[in-house]
Amino acid sequence: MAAFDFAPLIVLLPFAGFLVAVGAALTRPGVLPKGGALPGIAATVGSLLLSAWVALQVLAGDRAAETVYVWSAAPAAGVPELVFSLLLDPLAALMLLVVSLVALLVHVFSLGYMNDEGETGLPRYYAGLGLFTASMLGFVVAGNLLMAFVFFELVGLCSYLLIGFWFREPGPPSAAKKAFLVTRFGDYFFLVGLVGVFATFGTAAFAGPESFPVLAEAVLAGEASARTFGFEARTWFSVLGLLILGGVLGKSAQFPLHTWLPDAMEGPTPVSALIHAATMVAAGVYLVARVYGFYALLPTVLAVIALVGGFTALFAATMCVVKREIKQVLAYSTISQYGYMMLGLGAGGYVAATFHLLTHAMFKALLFLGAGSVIIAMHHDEDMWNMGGLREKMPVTYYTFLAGSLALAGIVPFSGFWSKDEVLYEALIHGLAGSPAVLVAYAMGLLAVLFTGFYTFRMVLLTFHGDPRTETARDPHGVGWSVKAPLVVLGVLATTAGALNAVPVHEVLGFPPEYLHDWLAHDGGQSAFAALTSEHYGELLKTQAGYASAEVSSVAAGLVSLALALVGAGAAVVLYRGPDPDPHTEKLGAARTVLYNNYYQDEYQAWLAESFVRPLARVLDGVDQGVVDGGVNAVSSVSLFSGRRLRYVQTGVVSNYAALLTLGLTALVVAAALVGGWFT
Amino acid sequence: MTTRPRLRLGSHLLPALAALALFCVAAALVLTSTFGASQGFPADANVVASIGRAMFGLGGGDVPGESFLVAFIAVALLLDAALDGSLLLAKREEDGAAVALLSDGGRRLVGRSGEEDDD
Amino acid sequence: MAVPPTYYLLLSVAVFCIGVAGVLIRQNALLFLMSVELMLNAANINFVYFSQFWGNVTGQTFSLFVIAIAAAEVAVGIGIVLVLYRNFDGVDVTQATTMRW
Amino acid sequence: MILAALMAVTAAAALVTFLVPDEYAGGAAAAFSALPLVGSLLLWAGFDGRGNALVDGEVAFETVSPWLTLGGYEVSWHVGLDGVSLPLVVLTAVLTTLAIVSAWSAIDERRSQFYGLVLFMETTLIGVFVSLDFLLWFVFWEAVLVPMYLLIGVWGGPRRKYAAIKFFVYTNVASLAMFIGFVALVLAAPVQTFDLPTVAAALRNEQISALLGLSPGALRTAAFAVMFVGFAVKVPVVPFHTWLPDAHVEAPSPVSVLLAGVLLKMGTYALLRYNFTMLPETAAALAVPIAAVAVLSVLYGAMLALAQEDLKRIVAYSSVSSMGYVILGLVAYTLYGVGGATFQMVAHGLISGLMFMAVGVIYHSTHTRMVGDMSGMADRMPVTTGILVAGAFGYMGLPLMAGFAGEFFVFVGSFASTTLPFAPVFTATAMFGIVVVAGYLLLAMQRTLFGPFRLDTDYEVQEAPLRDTVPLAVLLLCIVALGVAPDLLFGMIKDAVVPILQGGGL
Repeated sequence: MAAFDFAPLIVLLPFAGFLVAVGAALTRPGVLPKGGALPGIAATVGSLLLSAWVALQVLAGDRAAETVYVWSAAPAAGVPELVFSLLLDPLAALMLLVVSLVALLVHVFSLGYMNDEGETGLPRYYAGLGLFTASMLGFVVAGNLLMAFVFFELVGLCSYLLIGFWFREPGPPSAAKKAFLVTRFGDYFFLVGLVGVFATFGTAAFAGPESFPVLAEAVLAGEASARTFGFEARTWFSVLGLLILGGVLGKSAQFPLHTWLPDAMEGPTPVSALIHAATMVAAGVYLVARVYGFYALLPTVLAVIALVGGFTALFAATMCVVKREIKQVLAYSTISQYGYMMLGLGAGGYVAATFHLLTHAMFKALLFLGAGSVIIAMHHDEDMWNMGGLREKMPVTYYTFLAGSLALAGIVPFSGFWSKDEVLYEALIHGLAGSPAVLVAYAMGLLAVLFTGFYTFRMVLLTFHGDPRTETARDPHGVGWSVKAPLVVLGVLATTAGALNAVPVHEVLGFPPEYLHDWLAHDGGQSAFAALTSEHYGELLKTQAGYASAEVSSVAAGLVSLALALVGAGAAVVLYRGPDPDPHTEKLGAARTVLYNNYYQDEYQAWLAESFVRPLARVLDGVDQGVVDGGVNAVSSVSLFSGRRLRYVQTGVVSNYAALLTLGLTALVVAAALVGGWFT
Repeated sequence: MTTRPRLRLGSHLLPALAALALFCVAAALVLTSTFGASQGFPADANVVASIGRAMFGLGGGDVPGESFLVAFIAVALLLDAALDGSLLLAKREEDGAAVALLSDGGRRLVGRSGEEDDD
Repeated sequence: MAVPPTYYLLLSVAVFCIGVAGVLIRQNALLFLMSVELMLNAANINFVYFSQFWGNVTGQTFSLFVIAIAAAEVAVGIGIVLVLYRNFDGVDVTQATTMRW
Repeated sequence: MILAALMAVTAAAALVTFLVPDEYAGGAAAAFSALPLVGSLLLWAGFDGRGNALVDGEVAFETVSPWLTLGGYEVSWHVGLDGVSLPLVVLTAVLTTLAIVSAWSAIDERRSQFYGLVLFMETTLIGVFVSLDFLLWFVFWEAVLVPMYLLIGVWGGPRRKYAAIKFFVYTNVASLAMFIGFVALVLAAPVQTFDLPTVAAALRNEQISALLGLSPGALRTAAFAVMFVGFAVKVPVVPFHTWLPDAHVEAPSPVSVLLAGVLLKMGTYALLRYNFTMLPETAAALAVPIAAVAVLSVLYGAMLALAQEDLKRIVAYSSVSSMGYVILGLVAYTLYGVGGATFQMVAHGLISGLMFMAVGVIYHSTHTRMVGDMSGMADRMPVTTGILVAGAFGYMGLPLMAGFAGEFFVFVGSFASTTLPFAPVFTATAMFGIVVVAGYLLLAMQRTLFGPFRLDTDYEVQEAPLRDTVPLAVLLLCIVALGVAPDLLFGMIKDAVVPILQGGGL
């Protein structure tokens, strides 16, 4: 268990990096070389090595779920103890590797993107990155829902701080606010769900016999009882599941809470790569995968997840088609790809979704970093129509970017093809076997493949091909090794990661093995973790959610989606090749306007905030000042008014006082006499 | 101009009704009350000497009485204070010298009443 | 045959009420002082009579104190009248209403 | 005796401070206030109480000596600490010291009187939290108003007289109502004393007699209602909250710190001690309306904060909102609910103190608190901005800060409540406050702290001196420490709350 003993260090190392950078920010500038980047790099290297060690240990069959810190002890029996615990299983180990690897690469890339560009406030930047890395790793190893929520919120904070890094401009602070607020809206539901889980099960642990998915399963099987607040057990669990899903929709930018992600591109590009593509946005999907044992019990919630995912995949992909800025294309594409993961989870494809999570982290981080490289070259101009012909000037960026694009578009044999194909395949087989909602979601996902192919190659062609359309593009700024090295690493991974789980190939050749399936399927001989395996999830899906599988060849399904991707890509090549492509999307007319304005999603949300909530607040303020406080002042004015009138009794004339005294005395004597009976 | 008192009748006399009412009530009380027999002083008693002894707390007077020495001293001080106080009140604020009443010969009083006539 | 107590008391009440009436009717501060003297002396009548009634000199001694205090009161009262005259140009007590309201 | 000594030392410090010349008053007051601070920390270290002081607990540092007898009713000097009151005493001492340090910049006239009054108020506040006899407690409870009235009325802003009188009269009338309610209960109960543990035992376990034509049940309900209203003004609960924004806006920042940080807690502390400890059945019977006003306070306060343009009013209304959670936790009547409410008192005391202090620092530099008058302050005051942002996130309930711990405990407790009907609905509705609070704080921060630098007043803005930022940093550290390790205080709070609940619930 040696590696597991060091597991907390995976989280604490980047946190130490954060503390060092904060210290540097508070002391005089330049106290640390490279603005504090080096401690961060050292910490993420450490985290990556430890993660690898943990992964090896997991591979050897070890699992761990241990309490590391008691946050609030239980003083009496029957009261839940609130703890922080580690859960180290294959899923967590995989995600640890992904997060620490991308974090390391982004730290290195930042040397080129931030340091070489002469930014100020670098310690603040690296502090944010360090805190983010620590929080994200903490989220990944979280062993219960409370700890997951804690780090879920903390990554939101880091996202806020890093999006708003350039706080002196008006745009980034606004985008940061929006990002935090929209995800907070989702987190609200998550928090209600979390509190509800505590109230229902008395625990929020992910693993072990006392974990809430296991308890829920037992309750549904009639073997245990839980407090379901007067609802039928499955109904109540579905409510809880949907509430937790609210947080997922916010964090993973799913419809209708996706609007913050494109705005978040106001942040520095390495941040977009790390937070808004590869890791933080993945937190939502990861959370669903983490508690998949719970969701697999709830067919209604699964259908909702699948529909939301499929719809988001298509919906976001259509918007990518008309965007001008390279980062906007990538942002909507990220939303779309997370839609695929949600589709996969909702359709019962736990492994498929995890696989897509993994490959997407690689190729989308690659694409963002590639875009960052282009943006450096273009002197921070992001408009693709000002680019063109960068292929010759920056070959490393071009070829790695192309690899990422092929993966994104889903062209064989790049990694994205295998994972996206598997997601769609899972949706197809479960959809055909009597789950119409999943089938509809599948259809939307399939259609989105076409758009994905199109916008990906539109982006590649406009950026790198043709003739340079501006002076800047003719003479781009050079990029250094710190930019190229991460691109190469990610490029290799984006190209080859598909081999981890090449299902169609396996079906035909019986080779190579489905590594990822095997990785996630087994409990390593520890029955306490049997409830966290994909085998168990498959069982639950069959027995509890009623998912059956139709017999469809994965090769045929793969060919369909590949064909669609090629059609989309081909259309883009036809339209945008040549030295000076025309802006074809402008021919779409009104449709383009709608797409370019993101279906007016931002508008209605901004309307809700600006034209509904704030005026409502002002009206309430008026009511408060007028009615509530007015009531208070009215009470006081009654006494003031009556006092003002009554004071005229005090004439100031001595004779009047004397007369009153005399009359008063007389009256008193008479009264006393009458009561005392003196005159009888 | 010579003046003599005149009885002015009018509504300003109305407050006196209160005094009258008080008198009526008090008189009714007195008249309905019964008193015991008066004890009186002993025939040969030296009342004034007894008062003096009581006032200085010497005791031993012909007529019994209490000791009033402390009250006597207190009243003495009070008189003293009243005298000083009246002097202080009577002083003019500007020069600090005690001045007589109507030091301006009553001109201001006359002038003021003249103004009132104009109203 | 001694004079019955009722007579003394009626006299005292009458004197007191005349004093009260003076305070109520007149507006001249000096007449106020005189009326107050009447009231104090109404009390003195009672003191003196009841001293005799109980065969005890305390009442008589007290009436001496009352006279002394009346002197003090007049001294201060006249001082106030003086200030009243200075500030309000007259000794009419109904004029001095600056402190009301 | 040690508590009497603590209060005597504080009162003596107040007296001496009155006599110190103005130019040394700040330093002297800070040095003096370190005495009760160290004292309270020593009390914390030496705390050996168990259970609840009112319910058969072992009271720490207890002293009882007879004082006087009123119509056959014993009044005694009875002081002591348990797990509920000790955190509040520590909070008082910490906030007073920090408020005094933060006043070095903010107060520049009549300093010795100012600091003297602050120390005097600390004495009375400690008295409120340690007293275990009703009349003794009431003396301190009322005495708190006097220095606060003067601090607002003398050192306040342009409408200070209005605010001070409103504060004083409003809370004083409320105290009267509460006093009548409690005395009626004592008269009806089979006791001959104002000693709180005795009265509590009688009210919890024994029948009371009819009084003033009210049957025992009706008397309990009426007394509960009157006392609830009396304390609700202090908390404050909507609709009795309107004195708070006025008082905060007019009060100088260090006074706002104490007003929001400690004075509001008197109301919830008293609610816990009196209403919810002594009349649990009545509280359960009235749970729905109380929960309704709690939820109303949370959402209404938050919405009003959204409409404000004055930074201090924003924080003031958000205090109303945050205190609503405390009421919700109390009425839930579960371990996490009541304990969380108590923890939230401390957490909110620290966080709102930090926010008011930070707003005061900005005001001292800019001479305006209007959101519309400035932008981009982060450019000129990075350290202050950083702490303010951290504090704001604490206010929003960011995990691993004290606010989250308090709110989360309350939510867990109230969601699972068996006392409160429809507990999940009330809880979920109240929880929406965490979204609105994020909305108005983020909006205010975006407008004032970020963006291009602009200031509409003619002042040179630069980073605040260390003496202004150090208190902020200390508070922030306390907030984070309590957020990471809530059991530092929550342990003893839970221990003191369990007996109240008579073995019930989560």
